[in-house]
Amino acid sequence: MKNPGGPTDDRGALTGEVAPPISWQAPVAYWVVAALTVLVFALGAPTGSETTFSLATSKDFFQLAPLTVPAGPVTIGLGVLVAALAGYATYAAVRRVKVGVWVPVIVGIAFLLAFLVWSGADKGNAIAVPNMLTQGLVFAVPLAFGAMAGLVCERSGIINIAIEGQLLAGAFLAAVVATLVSNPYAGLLAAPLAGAAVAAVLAWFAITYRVDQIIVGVVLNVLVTGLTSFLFSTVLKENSSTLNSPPRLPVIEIPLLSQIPIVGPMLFRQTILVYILFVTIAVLQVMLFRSRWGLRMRAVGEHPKAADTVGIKVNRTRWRNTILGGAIAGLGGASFTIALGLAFGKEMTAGRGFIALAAMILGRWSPRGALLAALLFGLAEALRGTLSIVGSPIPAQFLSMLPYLATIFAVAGLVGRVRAPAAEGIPYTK
Amino acid sequence: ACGDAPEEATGSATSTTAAADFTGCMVSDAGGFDDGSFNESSYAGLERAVEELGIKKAEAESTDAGQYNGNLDSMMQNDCDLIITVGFNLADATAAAAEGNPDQKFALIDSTVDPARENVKPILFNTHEAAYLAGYLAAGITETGTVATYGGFPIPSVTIFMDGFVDGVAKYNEDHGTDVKALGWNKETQDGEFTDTFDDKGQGVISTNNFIAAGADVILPVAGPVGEGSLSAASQNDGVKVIWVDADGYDMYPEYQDIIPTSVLKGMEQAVFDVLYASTGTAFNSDAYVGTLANEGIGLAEVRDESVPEDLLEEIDTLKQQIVDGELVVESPSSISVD
Amino acid sequence: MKLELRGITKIFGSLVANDHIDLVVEEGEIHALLGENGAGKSTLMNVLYGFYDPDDGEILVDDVPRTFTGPGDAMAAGIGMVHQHFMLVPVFTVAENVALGHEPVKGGGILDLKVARARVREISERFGFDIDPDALIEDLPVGAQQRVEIIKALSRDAQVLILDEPTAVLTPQETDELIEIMRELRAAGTSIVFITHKLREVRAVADRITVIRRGKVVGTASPQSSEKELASAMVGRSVSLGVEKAPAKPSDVRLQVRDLAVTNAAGAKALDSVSFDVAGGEILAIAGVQGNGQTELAEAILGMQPRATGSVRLGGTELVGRSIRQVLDAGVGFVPEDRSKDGIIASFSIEENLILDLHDRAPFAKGPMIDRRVVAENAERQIEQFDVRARSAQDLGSQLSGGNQQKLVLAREMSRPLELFIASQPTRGLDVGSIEFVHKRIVAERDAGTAVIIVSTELDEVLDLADRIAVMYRGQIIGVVPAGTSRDVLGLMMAGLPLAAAQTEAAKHPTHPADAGRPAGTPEVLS
Amino acid sequence: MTDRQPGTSTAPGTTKGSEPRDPSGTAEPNRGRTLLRDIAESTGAVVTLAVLAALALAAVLIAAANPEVQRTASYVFARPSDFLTAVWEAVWSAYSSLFRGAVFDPQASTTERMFRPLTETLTASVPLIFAGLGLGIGFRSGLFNIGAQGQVVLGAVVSAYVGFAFQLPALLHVTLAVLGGLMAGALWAGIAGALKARFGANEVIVTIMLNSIAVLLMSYLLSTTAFKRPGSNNPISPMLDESAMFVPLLGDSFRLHAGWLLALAAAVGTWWLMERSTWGFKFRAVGANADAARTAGTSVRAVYVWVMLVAGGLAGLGGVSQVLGTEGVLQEGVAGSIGFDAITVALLGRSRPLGTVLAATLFGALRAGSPLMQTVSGTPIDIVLVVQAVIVLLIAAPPLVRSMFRLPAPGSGSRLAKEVAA
Ligand SMILES: Nc1ncnc2c1ncn2[C@@H]1O[C@H](COP(=O)(O)OP(=O)(O)OP(=O)(O)O)[C@@H](O)[C@H]1O
Ligand SMILES: Nc1ncnc2c1ncn2[C@@H]1O[C@H](COP(=O)(O)OP(=O)(O)OP(=O)(O)O)[C@@H](O)[C@H]1O
Ligand SMILES: [Mg+2]
Ligand SMILES: [Mg+2]
Repeated sequence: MKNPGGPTDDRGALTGEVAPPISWQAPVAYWVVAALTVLVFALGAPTGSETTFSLATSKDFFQLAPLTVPAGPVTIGLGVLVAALAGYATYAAVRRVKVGVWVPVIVGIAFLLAFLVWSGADKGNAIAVPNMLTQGLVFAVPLAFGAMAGLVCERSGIINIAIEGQLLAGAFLAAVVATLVSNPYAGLLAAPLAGAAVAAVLAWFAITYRVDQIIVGVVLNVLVTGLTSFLFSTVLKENSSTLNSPPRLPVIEIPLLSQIPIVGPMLFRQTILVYILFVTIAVLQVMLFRSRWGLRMRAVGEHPKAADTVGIKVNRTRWRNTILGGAIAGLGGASFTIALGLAFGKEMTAGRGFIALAAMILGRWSPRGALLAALLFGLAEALRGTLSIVGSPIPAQFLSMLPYLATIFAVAGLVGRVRAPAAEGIPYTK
Repeated sequence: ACGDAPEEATGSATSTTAAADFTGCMVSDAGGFDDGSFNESSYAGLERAVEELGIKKAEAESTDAGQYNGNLDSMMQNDCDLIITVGFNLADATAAAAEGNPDQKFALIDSTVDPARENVKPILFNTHEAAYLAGYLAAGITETGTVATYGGFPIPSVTIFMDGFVDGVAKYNEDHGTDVKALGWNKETQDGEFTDTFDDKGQGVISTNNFIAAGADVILPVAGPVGEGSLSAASQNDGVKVIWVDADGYDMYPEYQDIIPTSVLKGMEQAVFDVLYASTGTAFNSDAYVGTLANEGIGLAEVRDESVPEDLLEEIDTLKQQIVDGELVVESPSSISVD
Repeated sequence: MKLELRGITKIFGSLVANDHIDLVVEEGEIHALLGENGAGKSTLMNVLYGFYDPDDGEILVDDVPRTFTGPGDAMAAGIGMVHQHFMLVPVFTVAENVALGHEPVKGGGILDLKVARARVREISERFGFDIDPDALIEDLPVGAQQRVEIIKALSRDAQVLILDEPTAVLTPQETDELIEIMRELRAAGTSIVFITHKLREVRAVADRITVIRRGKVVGTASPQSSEKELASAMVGRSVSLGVEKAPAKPSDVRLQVRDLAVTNAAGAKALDSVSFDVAGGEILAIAGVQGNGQTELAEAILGMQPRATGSVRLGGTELVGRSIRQVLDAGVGFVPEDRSKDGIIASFSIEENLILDLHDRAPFAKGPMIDRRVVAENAERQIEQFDVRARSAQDLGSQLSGGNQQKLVLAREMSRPLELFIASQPTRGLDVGSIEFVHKRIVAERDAGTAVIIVSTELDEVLDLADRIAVMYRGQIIGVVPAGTSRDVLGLMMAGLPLAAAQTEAAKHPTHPADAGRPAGTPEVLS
Repeated sequence: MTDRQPGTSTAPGTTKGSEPRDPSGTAEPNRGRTLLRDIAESTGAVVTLAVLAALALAAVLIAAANPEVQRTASYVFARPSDFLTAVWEAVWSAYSSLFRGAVFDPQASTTERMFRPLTETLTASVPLIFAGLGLGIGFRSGLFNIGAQGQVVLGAVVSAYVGFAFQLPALLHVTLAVLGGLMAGALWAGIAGALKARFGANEVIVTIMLNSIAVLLMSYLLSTTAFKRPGSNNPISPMLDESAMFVPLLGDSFRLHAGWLLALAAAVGTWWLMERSTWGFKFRAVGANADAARTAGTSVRAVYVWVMLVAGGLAGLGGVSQVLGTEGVLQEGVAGSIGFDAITVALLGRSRPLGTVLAATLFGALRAGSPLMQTVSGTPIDIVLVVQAVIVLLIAAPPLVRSMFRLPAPGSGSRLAKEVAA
């Protein structure tokens, strides 16, 4: 059995010396980053200029003093650091040793810092680091929920293009129910129902009637957009105070943890929705790979016939997981409305369902990976905002491209080939 | 679904004036009629005319730019007396339709047609003048010495607010020797902070939080419903205020009244109503309607915030008078001059 | 447990795959099912296993009628099945695959993989399999995957065990081991339904034989019947079992392989300094246990292995470093080992499958345009010549039975003048009639002067076809022997003994010719 | 050698799980019955019924959304006739105006205007045909390209620039503008193809990202003096030169332009490419089973790049036809949601050229008819979206339609075969 990209045969390994092929992709990517850091940022920073970072929010207990650094030397230092890591990666590649995940992480952070130092040089505005992280997370939350929804469905073999519609439906119902009951937590219960309802339609068409899953997904997005917009214009608009003024989910501060400098506010001064997200991801990560539920679901997504022959009801499993996925996306929809105390608005998800889909793929269909991908996107977005406020020399439209470019770079340079669940998109029939 | 049936209507209650035969029509741009912004305000003008003048109406909502021609076309099929097109995006489509149908009357909001046509009435607003006053007010009430503005997309009907706003802040600094910073817009390079959406309110929250983290405490969002994100974010941070745009935010958002010191009004509803009213008679002409501070087509909403100092309000009144009198000229590359 | 099928009928579209089939499997009996490719054996077993709903008929377990709504019910009733096409999830480990469906769990639904691993180890040990419970299925050679399938079935303590062509990919030794296991199970009271195309195995182990042809039971046969009798019962005509071929008339050396080495993606040397020659008009068979570098060798010659070093010269042209296209153009015909993955495109018509590698050249292409008339004519000719059984040339590849798919690939690869013909496992899974045909074609190709390389794990096939035999072991050729070499010597060489040592060893333990194919010292099972 | 289907690449729209064909030579019990059966089994019947069912379902929504219906519903038991009349009025006026807007308007003042709706439908279908054809090629080649939107945008940008920035003789001008847009779309898509070929970067991610980047790029360009109309700060380009525009096919009172013929030609060309050419053979082979294609000597990587170039070029033409055919200027939103609608169009058309043309025409009709439906019957535009979605869903779900109308499944000779077997 041939197996592109994997070892063909473990018996062969007994003879012959080990000589894995050299993979140049990552080292080259690092060298490019190093060159950019030095050429653009270090040489581009005005001589003698300084950059200020503020490291605490007004609500922090430890008021870390703002940090002011000389732009030139720091960017050069960061450039050298990246170059050193690139050198290390090259060496490791030649020696055919695997480098740890810390290398790309440090390269990424160094590049980001250099970018920030360069952009903030002599601008007079401090770069608010904790805020940047927090806003990055705000942006990432619906993406992460959406990506979880996508992977629960796709791991069981159903392509969920309707994440966008599920988010939107969740946002809608969360807002309306929270307003009606005057309790944000009621909205939190309603949101998953809306997402699950959309998913049920997906499952009904895709599983029961074997319609092309991508068509159903794309069309469901249109359907939900149409329905929610229609209800918005005809019903919500005129009765906004009784139907569409949702109360806000309170921010729950975890006592000590939220005081951790810099990352504390991002992780531990959040609404319950964010904590639910963390729990969801952790539970999914474990359950997907370690539990009976996860094993069966992955079997159904990889080789449904094999699952069927051991007595697993393929379509029933798919139904359940598709609905679960929809519910998770619906919950993510709540982050658009009740988590921010915002009324529902037409098309307010603005395409984030599709970015969630990309995050899921970038994260290789794993909860942890998808979270990282969502955070990458969120942070790139937050970086964009921060830079634009600090006053970057780059035109707004190019700054806005930042998250998209970062994602392309990540998928081409670092992730490479990804493998989708083998049976996804294929209706199961005996 | 149960209840008593109403009596059969015996005579119709329609008005017997000439207006009854008049059909006012409107085509929105891609934002649609409930964009919480200028399409919506314009549509309110049409609805008011239906109610108060008894005219008939027809409308076509566009969902994307490719529909403008088609929508105008279907209006033409519909025997409209006046077709109001909303937004500069419809300018070319309106011009083309006007050329092909010289007997059909049009009114075009936020843009002129080039060349001007007998049957097209531009409806324009010197919004930057009102935004200028808002900028001045913002600079006067900031505690942190930093104010901010952001837009939905970099288009003139948005950036005209931002131009006026930062100029108003500069004027305040000039008059008072202060150094209030205005974040989010650089008038020289015409570059600044945009959410790239009029829909995703979460982006408004994020942008506003970024501004607050950078020290701003008065925010002017020019992004339709996305501005609600600013209200939400500001309400979570003590002392942060939001200046609303287009309509009076104080009336629209009762729950946020204490953080909305004022709004930059762009009187589209009134303008549309006035133009329709004039057209039901014989008073249609192709002269541009220009909303200014002088004719109150634009303006600053009543300041109900007790904390705004009296003398600041007086200064603003003076400035307003100077602008009305032409002593002070506020400029924006996005304003449209009609001569 | 006694099992009875009465009047089972299964219809696919317009095709009656099983037509009122009656079958009784007594407790503790090994019941062999014989039939051509597409006769309906697998279908019948899938009905029995609850995987297909029969359109008619009933299943009785210990004389009680039962209806199975799915394999779950069948398993609950004590029926286990080893599927012809492995039902294994490639990205799962062995333990996970074996556990799937009846997973041992700890609290909270968390898998108890320790228990699962132990279960795999226990069964492996009991039956002498060498299977690492933590290996990923996709990394395992097919033979090992087959063993995993067997472990999976055994781990559920089935009282009726269905084995659908379990020996198709096993080595002779492994086959012997499996047959021994079947005997043990029979002794313990398990009933077994055994499907195979290898008549020797049937004769060795079956208690009763039922023959199916075109969906109907055409009769029973006695295990004492000769292979020839069984073959003609199956096919409905007389079949010649051996290959009749004239002695080879080798011409000059056509293919020269020198120091060919391949490093696989994991960095291991899958092929290690292999050198040999093949002359025109000669068949060189590469024998060896699956996974000893044969696949890599064939692929390296074709240019499919990116990390190949050394030299492959075909009539003076160097092939290493060339693209697959260039190698094909140099006159190489290639029959891949995994036909459904590499050989045919399931959703393409027969017509199109016949020009996969020729579509962009004359006579099929005129400039950028494919000449459909020529394509159709070609299809008619090939279908006729290679006896591809199909309704029309427009049938999709997926609508063909495995044997016909194989013929399709052979037809395509032999349809142009060749310098070198390489076929991997050319008859895997085929019925005797098809094998007869395929072998004839390969010999004909040789007689036309082409250099032929046959890679096969099937000793019978190697012995039938080869003019010379190269034995591979752990990425190397440990010896090249002449055609007449005994099965014993070959078997020993396949286990890693060099020629001389194998010859002395074989001489010490002479075995009956019918049992050949396994190293001396293993238990005699085929008596 | 697991039982994995060859070509597990999940190319949508390819013949996945193709149903076994009904062989000839089955018994022929009764001619009349067979004929009826054939009709009932045909795709045409299913599509017709799907549209009818969708219209019926949508009618419910239209009625429910109608204020008059809502009003009369409050006393439906007291006087049901009012309610029924209101429902009838709402549905009738919606659908009659949809028809008047999309096909033929008997109430129009002139004959020309009576036929104009049909031409509007065709006009609206043009960019969808182009982009749908491109996507279809990708789908059949195993590439799930969501990036038509970005390619449409780039095509529009470049063709518009050629159109307004140069003064050239008519035929040359329009040719250059078309080629420019085609190449821009091709190269934009080519990025995704090259990244996939070189790094294995998943094309779904890359094309989603490239869509957003394209829109931002256009926004940036429209803020530069090179693209802005002189004397205006609006992000609108100058009007295109008349010489760069597609000529109207039916005179100036109709908008139908030469781009429609070009689109039909592209459909024929695509059909030829995919079904008759050696390139298309390679494309389809890679889409259906990349391993087998590789073994047969096809360079899979090169195919990825070429497929994206061709698909992008076609999508680019979608942008071109929008700019040179109807709009005449470049402005934000000129691409509308063509690239996204085209995904549905391509999938609905089963990635085949004829299917794509038909699906695009259906979408064109809905698009052309919806303004009048909105205007005359007051049906909110959002309901039009819903109606569209329902129609597509039902067309895409023949088994559902069959079970709704209790039609036999195609090739389900099973009952027949049973009779034979018995
Ligand atoms: N899923 C299916 N759909 C349609 N037809 C099928 C299906 N499965 C089997 N058939 C038909 O039933 C016939 C019998 O197939 P089956 O797999 O039972 O043959 P077999 O006897 O197992 O052959 P082999 O020896 O090659 O394994 C086939 O020729 C095929 O035409
Ligand atoms: N979609 C289909 N339409 C018609 N027949 C099909 C279809 N799919 C599978 N078959 C038939 O199902 C049968 C069973 O498939 P399978 O792959 O088991 O073939 P097989 O004959 O057993 O092959 P092999 O000899 O390689 O084991 C095949 O004979 C094939 O003809
Ligand atoms: Mg078989
Ligand atoms: Mg079989």
